[in-house]
Amino acid sequence: MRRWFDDLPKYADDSSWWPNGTTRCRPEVFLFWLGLPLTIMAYFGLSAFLVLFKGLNQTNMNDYFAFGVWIVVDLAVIALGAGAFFTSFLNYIIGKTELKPIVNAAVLIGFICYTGAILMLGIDIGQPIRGWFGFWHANVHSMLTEVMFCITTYAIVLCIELLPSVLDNRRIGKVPEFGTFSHNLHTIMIVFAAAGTFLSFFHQGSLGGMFGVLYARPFAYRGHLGIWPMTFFLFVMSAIAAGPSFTTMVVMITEKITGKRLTSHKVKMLMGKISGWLLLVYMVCKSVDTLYWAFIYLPSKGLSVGQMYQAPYGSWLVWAELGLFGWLPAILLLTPRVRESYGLLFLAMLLNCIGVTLNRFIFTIQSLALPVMPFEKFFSYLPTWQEWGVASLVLGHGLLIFMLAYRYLPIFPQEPELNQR
Amino acid sequence: MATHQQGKKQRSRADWLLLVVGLILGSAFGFWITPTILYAEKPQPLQFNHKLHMEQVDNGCKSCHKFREDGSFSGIPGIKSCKNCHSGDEPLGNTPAEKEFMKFLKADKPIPWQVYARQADNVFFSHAAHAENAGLECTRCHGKHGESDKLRPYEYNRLTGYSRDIWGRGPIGLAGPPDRMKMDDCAKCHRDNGVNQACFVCHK
Amino acid sequence: MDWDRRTFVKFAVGAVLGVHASPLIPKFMDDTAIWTQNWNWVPVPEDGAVAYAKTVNPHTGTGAMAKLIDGRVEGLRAIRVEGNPDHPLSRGGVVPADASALQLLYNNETRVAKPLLRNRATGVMTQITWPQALDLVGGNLAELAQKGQAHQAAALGTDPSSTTGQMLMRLMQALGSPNVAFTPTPRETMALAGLFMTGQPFLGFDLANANFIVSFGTPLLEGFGAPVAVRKAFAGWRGYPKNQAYLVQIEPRASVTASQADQWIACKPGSEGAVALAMCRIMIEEGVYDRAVESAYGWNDVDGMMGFKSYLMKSIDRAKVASLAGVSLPKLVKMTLAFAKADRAVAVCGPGNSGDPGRLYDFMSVLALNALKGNLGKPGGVVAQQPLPLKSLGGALPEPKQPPLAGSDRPFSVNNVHDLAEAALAGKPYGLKTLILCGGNFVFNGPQANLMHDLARKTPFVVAITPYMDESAAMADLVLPSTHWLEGWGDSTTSFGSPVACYGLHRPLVKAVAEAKDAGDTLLALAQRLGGPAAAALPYKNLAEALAKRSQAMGDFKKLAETSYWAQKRPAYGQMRFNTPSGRLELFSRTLRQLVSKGAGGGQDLDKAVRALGVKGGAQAAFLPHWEEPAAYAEGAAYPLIMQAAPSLRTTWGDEAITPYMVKILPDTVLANADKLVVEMNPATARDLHLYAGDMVLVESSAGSLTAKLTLYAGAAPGMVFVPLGLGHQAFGFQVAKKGMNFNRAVKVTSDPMSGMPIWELTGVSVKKVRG
Amino acid sequence: MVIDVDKCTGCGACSVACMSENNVGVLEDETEKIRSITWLRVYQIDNGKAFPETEVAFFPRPCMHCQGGASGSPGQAFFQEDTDPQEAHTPCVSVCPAIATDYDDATGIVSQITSRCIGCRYCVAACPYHARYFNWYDVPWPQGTPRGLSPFVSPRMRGVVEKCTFCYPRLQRAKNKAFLGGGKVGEMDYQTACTEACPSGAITFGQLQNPAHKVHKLIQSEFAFRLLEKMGTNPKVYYMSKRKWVRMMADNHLSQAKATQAAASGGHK
Repeated sequence: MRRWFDDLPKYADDSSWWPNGTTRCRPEVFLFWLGLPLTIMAYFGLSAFLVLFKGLNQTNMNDYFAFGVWIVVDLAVIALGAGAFFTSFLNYIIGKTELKPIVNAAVLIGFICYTGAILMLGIDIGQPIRGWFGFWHANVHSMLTEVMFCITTYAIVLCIELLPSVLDNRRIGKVPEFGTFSHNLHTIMIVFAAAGTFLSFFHQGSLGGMFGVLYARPFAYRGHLGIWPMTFFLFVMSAIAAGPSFTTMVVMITEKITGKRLTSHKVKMLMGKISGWLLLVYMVCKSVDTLYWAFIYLPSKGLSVGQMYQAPYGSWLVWAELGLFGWLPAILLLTPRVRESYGLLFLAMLLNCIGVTLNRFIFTIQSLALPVMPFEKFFSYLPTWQEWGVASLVLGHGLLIFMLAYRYLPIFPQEPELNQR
Repeated sequence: MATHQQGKKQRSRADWLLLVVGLILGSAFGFWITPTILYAEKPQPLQFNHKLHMEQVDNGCKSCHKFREDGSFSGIPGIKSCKNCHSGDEPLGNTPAEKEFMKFLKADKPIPWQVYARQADNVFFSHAAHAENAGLECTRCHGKHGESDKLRPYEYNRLTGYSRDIWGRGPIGLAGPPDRMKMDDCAKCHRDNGVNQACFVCHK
Repeated sequence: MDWDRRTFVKFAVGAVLGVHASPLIPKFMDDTAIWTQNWNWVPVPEDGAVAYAKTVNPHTGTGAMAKLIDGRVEGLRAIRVEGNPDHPLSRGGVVPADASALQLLYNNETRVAKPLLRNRATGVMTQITWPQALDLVGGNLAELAQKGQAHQAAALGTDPSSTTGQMLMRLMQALGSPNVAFTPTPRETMALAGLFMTGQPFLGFDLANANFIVSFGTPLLEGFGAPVAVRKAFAGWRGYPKNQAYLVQIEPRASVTASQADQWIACKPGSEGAVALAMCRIMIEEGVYDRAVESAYGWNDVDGMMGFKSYLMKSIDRAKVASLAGVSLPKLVKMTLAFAKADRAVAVCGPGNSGDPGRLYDFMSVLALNALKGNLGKPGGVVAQQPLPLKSLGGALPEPKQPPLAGSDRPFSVNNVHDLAEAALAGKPYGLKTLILCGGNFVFNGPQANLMHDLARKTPFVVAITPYMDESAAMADLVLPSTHWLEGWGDSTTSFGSPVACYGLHRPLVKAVAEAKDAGDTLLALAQRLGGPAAAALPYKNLAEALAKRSQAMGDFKKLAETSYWAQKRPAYGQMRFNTPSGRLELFSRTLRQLVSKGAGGGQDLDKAVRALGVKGGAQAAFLPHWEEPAAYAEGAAYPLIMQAAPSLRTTWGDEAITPYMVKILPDTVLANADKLVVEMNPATARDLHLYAGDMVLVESSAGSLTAKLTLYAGAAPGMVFVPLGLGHQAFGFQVAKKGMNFNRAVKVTSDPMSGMPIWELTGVSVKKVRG
Repeated sequence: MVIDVDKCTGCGACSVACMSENNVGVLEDETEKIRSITWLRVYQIDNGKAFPETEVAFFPRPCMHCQGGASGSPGQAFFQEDTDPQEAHTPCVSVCPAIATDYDDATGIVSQITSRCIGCRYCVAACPYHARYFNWYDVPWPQGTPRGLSPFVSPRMRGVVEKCTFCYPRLQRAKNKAFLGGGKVGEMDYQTACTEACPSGAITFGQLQNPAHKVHKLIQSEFAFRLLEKMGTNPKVYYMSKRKWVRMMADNHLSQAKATQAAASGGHK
């Protein structure tokens, strides 16, 4: 007698959807692991519901910390997602085709980061249903408007860039129209890569500009080059320095989890080298900027560097950001022997990514923590569980999308070749 | 590929016709839904004959829609204002609307008029600035309301709750006053006449 | 033509284009944009004709102007309370209590709308009608009167000089009860000091015209008399590039007054009077006093008793006083000389920081200092107010047969709620059966709140006449709703310290809540219900009529009501009239001596009698301005610290409750962590006690306690703890209730020597850390 | 606006008058000062000295209605002088993505239109005076209290930013009256609620640039100063005090940097 569940394995057999020449874990194992992102998403869902329904009083943000962990995470993931545009730029426009094996992964990670960031921003504002006023009644002078426009359009560009990978799925690709469409898309991808580069350059910069223009906030304010404050350029630089590292890191983590080789080490080393050089340039600029800020700008406002760093946001932050997570990874990444080692390369990239995250944290939280009026009190801020819940969205939906994409989409063109038995 | 192209050629004319049909239907649907579904009617508590009253008074609209001493505008007059003329216990005329009105008068109860030109709460509109300082006629924004012999039904937007007069009765809604009284119209007139357009000129 | 996918796509594209060609999309976008701006639960206040009506806030004495709006649908309502620029004293200014008065007026959750009867066992309140309510009170009182127990009914009010207060007195007296008592205020202390020394009960300080002001521990800028009037004077003292007047504040804490003063002399708590006397002696020694004072009665020794000068020379050594008060002697001398030299200098006494009525001998000392300065009756000095031209509500009534509960053991007494409560609770000479609380929220305001709480709990029948469901109403058996001052009639008389007499009248400006009645009208209705002598004593239709009768001399009542005030044009400058037995200024008070000697003989007896009245200095000092150590010093080692209030106009001053807006603007050095009262201590004192900022502490006196969070303030005198006033309500809605603790619950009230007035300026306390 | 710190007694009448004028609500817990909406907040400062030298003073702080762009303004930095007028503008206005706030050149007042505001709080971050407040909560209006609300100021909803408007609706009504009477809005016709309420007359309000107005003369005084002048925000609220320590407290000074740093770290054990 056949039992009702005997057929289940047949239905659950999704091997025909797997990318060509690859193997994936059994469906039940996959389903089991899907539980992890789904749990995170449930946590996110509960937090988001509370925040949307009861209001932002569910957070620990306040009139002094107008921005909190959400903006930090937003800025960080957008910086880390910069791998997408910069790798595409190098691959499609500069013609660094060596990077081809990792472009898809970069775009996917970018897509995850950007969609996550947009969703979080939607929850972060006090009037989510009016969020679109930024477009409807846009103020062209605001850096935030620029960010909103660029992020949204770039997210659309990312969707388009990601589309070929989806269409190249073994089953979907069999539909003739989709196949043709995908092919056509590939040929014009350079246009989107260019558009993406342009948009990204501006919003990465504008995110930095957001802080650099706050001229009444001495911690954040920076001098201008043209109409852009220095932070504009620093943010672009730090993002493109960290983006490739993050992309490569995610690939490396995936390799470790799946036990497969997904890209050749050469590609990773190249990514590391690119990261390293960019980071070096960034660190030089950032150091000059910091010195200028600390010894010329601040004193002109009657402030000293010492005042800028007060417990719990002490001066250890500078040393951490510039030294341990700045110069150190730059030097490491530029050392060929480090790049050759899988572990050390990973470590250097990790430091790099932590560095950029720390930078975003400092600009968001510490800029606000510093009281400008001498008689104001100094406050510190700790997020609530609801804030962590919403912030974990990127992790949850990132994992989910990445797991699905890895299982079904040909993200890693080198995979079949590298894993031949 | 070849068959596809062939098929396309064969059917192209009829197909394009359908596109036009779709266009017309879609557009008709849009034009139908915008006023019909979007707006609902509320009855006025009483009928009111502006024309008749205008014949009785000597200062036009301002006889009842007065400026107060502090420069503010009274808007729809309260029942106290009505008593200036309707002072006795007996109706002055013999319309059914007035009989209905006498009930409010006797009970000294405010008449719950639906206000056609009611703006959002955050709007500060200065009648003094427009009617006195700029010398605009009431009709510039309110049209020929003062010449009507009965109150038209009050229509309001189901989504926003505001009177239909704000967005205007024209199908496209681009007419400008007196058909429409949206912020864009205010801004346009201010722009055209070189009047300050800062937010706080008209918002509170 | 086949209806296949491609045709459908074309049709769909056409339809989509068609929809876009219609206004649907932009219209829908636009409407959505508008919809997102509508939050239906946000109130939309109705517009209407604006009108202003002048009135006077009886609780603060501020000349106010209610901004009224007459809406077409919602009718007349008040939307703001502003200052009345025409009012001669407050000239348009307000204090927070005025500006937020509407929050007490319009709050259905805290107002009493209908008479309520409370079941003592269950605490459940039920609505009853006014006739039922009046029957209940009337029946109760009538029964007592019938049984000859009328004296066992007592009534407490806030202001004996108001018309409602007068009515309360007449009603009780007509009923046969001697027990009417009022909130003790510095007006009484000042009246006594004035009577004893000058024969004038209504003395004021001409602050606006003074150019050198020495304030003895009285919070000039945190609540003194009519707070706005004082501030107006203060504003005149300031200027650029130099101040117009020199202000010296003598008190233990770096208060607002102390900080805004040109000089702050930090003294030990309770030593202010001694400093005043030291200044007198310095002036005499330096020869910089007005020689006219030498002709005062008691300048020299009289009848073999010490005169003022001898007393100073014998007991007030400048160095000793300086060290006792903890002030620098050279500074004190320098300041005194400047005071003596200034052309319009005045020394000011008044309520203490804790809001108590002040110590009689301190007031007398300050008056003596002013006399030495020679500023009595002069511009910028001490002036006598013209008595308000108010008529009596009726002829004299027979004195009740029973002695009053409080003060019968004193040669003169001011009937005050505290003494009455103490005596009634002790049952000496008898207990109470019925208690009428006419406003005042005594269960909260005390002065010793625990005591008033016990009184309300132990008295079998308690009636509260109040606009609010306050702490007193919550304990009453019967709650009778009265009007808020913006919706009812009432009056107020000259504030403490004012140089001119000023009468305030408030009238109904908006419709009263449901069935609320003016407190006066309730008393009249009660009198009618009782009939007989009560009705005869109060033959008025309503409060307005009584007010009209009383204020007859101030001109047309209707006009007066619209003007809202009557004020003496200018201070009475010129030689002050001394209505004393000697016809002169009396530095040795003959009046006082006569009053005391009435009960006792001379010599030994007198000394004994005086000591029985609490005067430690004995008969030699009792009739002179002199200084005695505050009782709080004698609390012993168990209560090593001294507690004083830190007053602020952001909390309250007087009997009205704190408002939500006032709670909102409290800094976190007053109220913190949602509901924690914050008390202040000097960092050095805290160190000695091993306490840190942020600790929860128990402040305990022999009369009660409170728990609070500790804050360290360098401006607080060592050895003291400073507590904010007016917090810790259990009533008045979620915006006010359960925030902080009531200062009056930790206060220990003592009797002022001689006058017997309750005083609570300083309380001996212990402070220890508790968990919390 | 000119505020005389030497006259201010910190009573809070201005703050309360402001709230009642502008329909500000009261939450159950208002001790959380960093979320408590007080358009005009009265800051207490002290001279930091020990007993008995301690002295306190008050800085009532409305919105400064910064104009920006004056001397000492942003672009003195690094590469070039900032020429973009938008950059040299009110700190909060230029950052708003939805034009919910603007700077009126005619009056110099910085507006805030709450129904346009999307609640991104970028302006809150931009303001060094903490004059901008976000509605973290729905305002609870206990039953009956809306009767006391003013129709001249629209009550706000949750999730938007609000701030002091220099009682702009009062100017609107003053203008109304002037239009009808044919006159002009005089100095005393337009006064803010806080100015009127202040019992010691510490606040003076008028047009800074109008020589006939009192404020014009007051700001010429050597005792007049502004908060954070070095930041280049160019605020329209001036303060006055004869006391040097009060004037020093209004801005950051390198000489004091060490002391405040020590105090701050001391206060955060």
